[in-house]
Amino acid sequence: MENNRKIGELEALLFVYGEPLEIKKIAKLLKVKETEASDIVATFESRLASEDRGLALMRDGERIQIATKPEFRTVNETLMKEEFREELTPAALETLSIVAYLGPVPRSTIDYVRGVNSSFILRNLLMRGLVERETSEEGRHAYKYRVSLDFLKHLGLTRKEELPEFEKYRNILTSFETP
Amino acid sequence: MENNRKIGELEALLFVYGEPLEIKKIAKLLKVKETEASDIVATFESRLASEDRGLALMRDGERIQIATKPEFRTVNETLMKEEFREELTPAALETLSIVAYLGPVPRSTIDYVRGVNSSFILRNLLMRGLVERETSEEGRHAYKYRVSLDFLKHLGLTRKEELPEFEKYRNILTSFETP
Amino acid sequence: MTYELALNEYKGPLDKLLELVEEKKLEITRVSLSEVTADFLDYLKKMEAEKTNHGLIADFLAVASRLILIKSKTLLPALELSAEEESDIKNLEARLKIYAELKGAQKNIKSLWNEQQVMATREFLSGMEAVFYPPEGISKEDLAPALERILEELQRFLKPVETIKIEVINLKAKIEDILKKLEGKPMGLRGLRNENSRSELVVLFLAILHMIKEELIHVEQETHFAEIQIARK
Repeated sequence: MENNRKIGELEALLFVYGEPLEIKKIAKLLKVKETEASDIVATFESRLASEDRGLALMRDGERIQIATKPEFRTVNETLMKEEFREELTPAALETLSIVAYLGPVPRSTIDYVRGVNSSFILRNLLMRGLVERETSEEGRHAYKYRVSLDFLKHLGLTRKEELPEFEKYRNILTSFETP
Repeated sequence: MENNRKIGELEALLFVYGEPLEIKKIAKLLKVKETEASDIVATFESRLASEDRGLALMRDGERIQIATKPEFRTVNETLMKEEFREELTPAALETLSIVAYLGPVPRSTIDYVRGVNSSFILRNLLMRGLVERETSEEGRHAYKYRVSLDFLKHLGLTRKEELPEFEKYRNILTSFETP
Repeated sequence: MTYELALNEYKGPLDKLLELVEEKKLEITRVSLSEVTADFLDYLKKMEAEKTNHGLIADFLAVASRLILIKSKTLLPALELSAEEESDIKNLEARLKIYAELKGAQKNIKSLWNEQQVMATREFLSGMEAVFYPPEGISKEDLAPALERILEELQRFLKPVETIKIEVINLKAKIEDILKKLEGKPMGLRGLRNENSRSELVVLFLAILHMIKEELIHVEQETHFAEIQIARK
């Protein structure tokens, strides 16, 4: 099957690229249409689910990346010993929770829910690579914040929708009267 | 089959390790006997032969490593060309400028001045030959970044001190340097 | 970056407020908020005494001013609140409820974070050699403008701290200002305001509250709808 070869090509591509890669870019590199690329990605993802595979596909909207499956603790422990995991401070935990469940979200909403100006803690999380920002349609300085795939990697999740009780908290703002 | 799980674990291990790994060490990490480890490696290798796999096992005596299959070299070459053919993004240009005027400079300072994590951009500039890194005295993971001589030459300069208003910007940036 | 460090270690104002309400085993209502106002102000005072950073104190002040509004309304039911003040109070209740709900989300994140189930990825072009690919059309003049952009943003980011500092220092200045204005003659609350900014109102409320506690001033309201008169003792 021609598709099989494309799946191999996709694997090679993600392996070398390492970082999150857009499906649009993948389509271009594999010389296929975007819809086809999405299909190839989906098949690749389902094959990774097999027990003899050590890798998982991570997704953030239209960007994908491969990473080791979280269940291989021995592997991770052996290799990640050097990694120093800081405790999350109350401010970091508050902000990350809001950004993770409600993101992409503007700073005004984060400030509103936390009751504090969040510019410093957001900058701190951006610097640590746990949070990313995207320019929203409203203009260059109206950023929206979302958690990074790196942050999800720390939690052992392949996408933010896997967060516990995602739906429940995602709709929390709409269930209250907010401006 | 228990072995399937070990194959997955092996894949994850080789994926993150990057460098050649001895079978003896693999046996230890997977908590199996050496003969068993050899069997697992052999099964893994035969599965990689499938058309939908993009990776191949490379052997050097008792040491093994995974890499992309030779037939997918072109897609990776296209990837690099595509990636580097594009103009520098504003974020990349900013990072390059800080490195040029303030280098040799650790990543932490670049992150602080920019207010966002710069590791991917620095890696990109590094692979593109615009930036080089040196190990600082503080240890292996404390790299310092400076622009490459090739890049300075490309700008028509022989030394970084010849950059426009070098002293002025260097002084401003130095005042932001974190301890 | 002491500001950042301080910000990281302290609880935010809503977190503190929620803690106070829950300590008394109360629901989040206007009445319960009124009941914990004194405790909240005590905590704020403690923060000031400990010289907690100005930014965080300003955030606490903003919540404190709303609590004071609620408290005043409970004590003086005839007190007319403006539409803006009324919505501020509703807002605080709603925010605290949302905050309380999101505590569960925080718990989820915290436990996953502490589980240390890390997934590992590879570096961009790992194991490959760097190749010199200079961007076309870049010149030495392009670098400084890029730096200017960053420096501008950095300056803009650092500026609010200065503004907040000034606002907080204002509290002490405001007390002196009010005492001076009250020299000899009592005044209405409105007469004490110089500008119409929201931050000034917050500071004014707190200054008056502080002075009542220190027994420096005397507050009176002749009829229900009359303006509150403030005089020096």
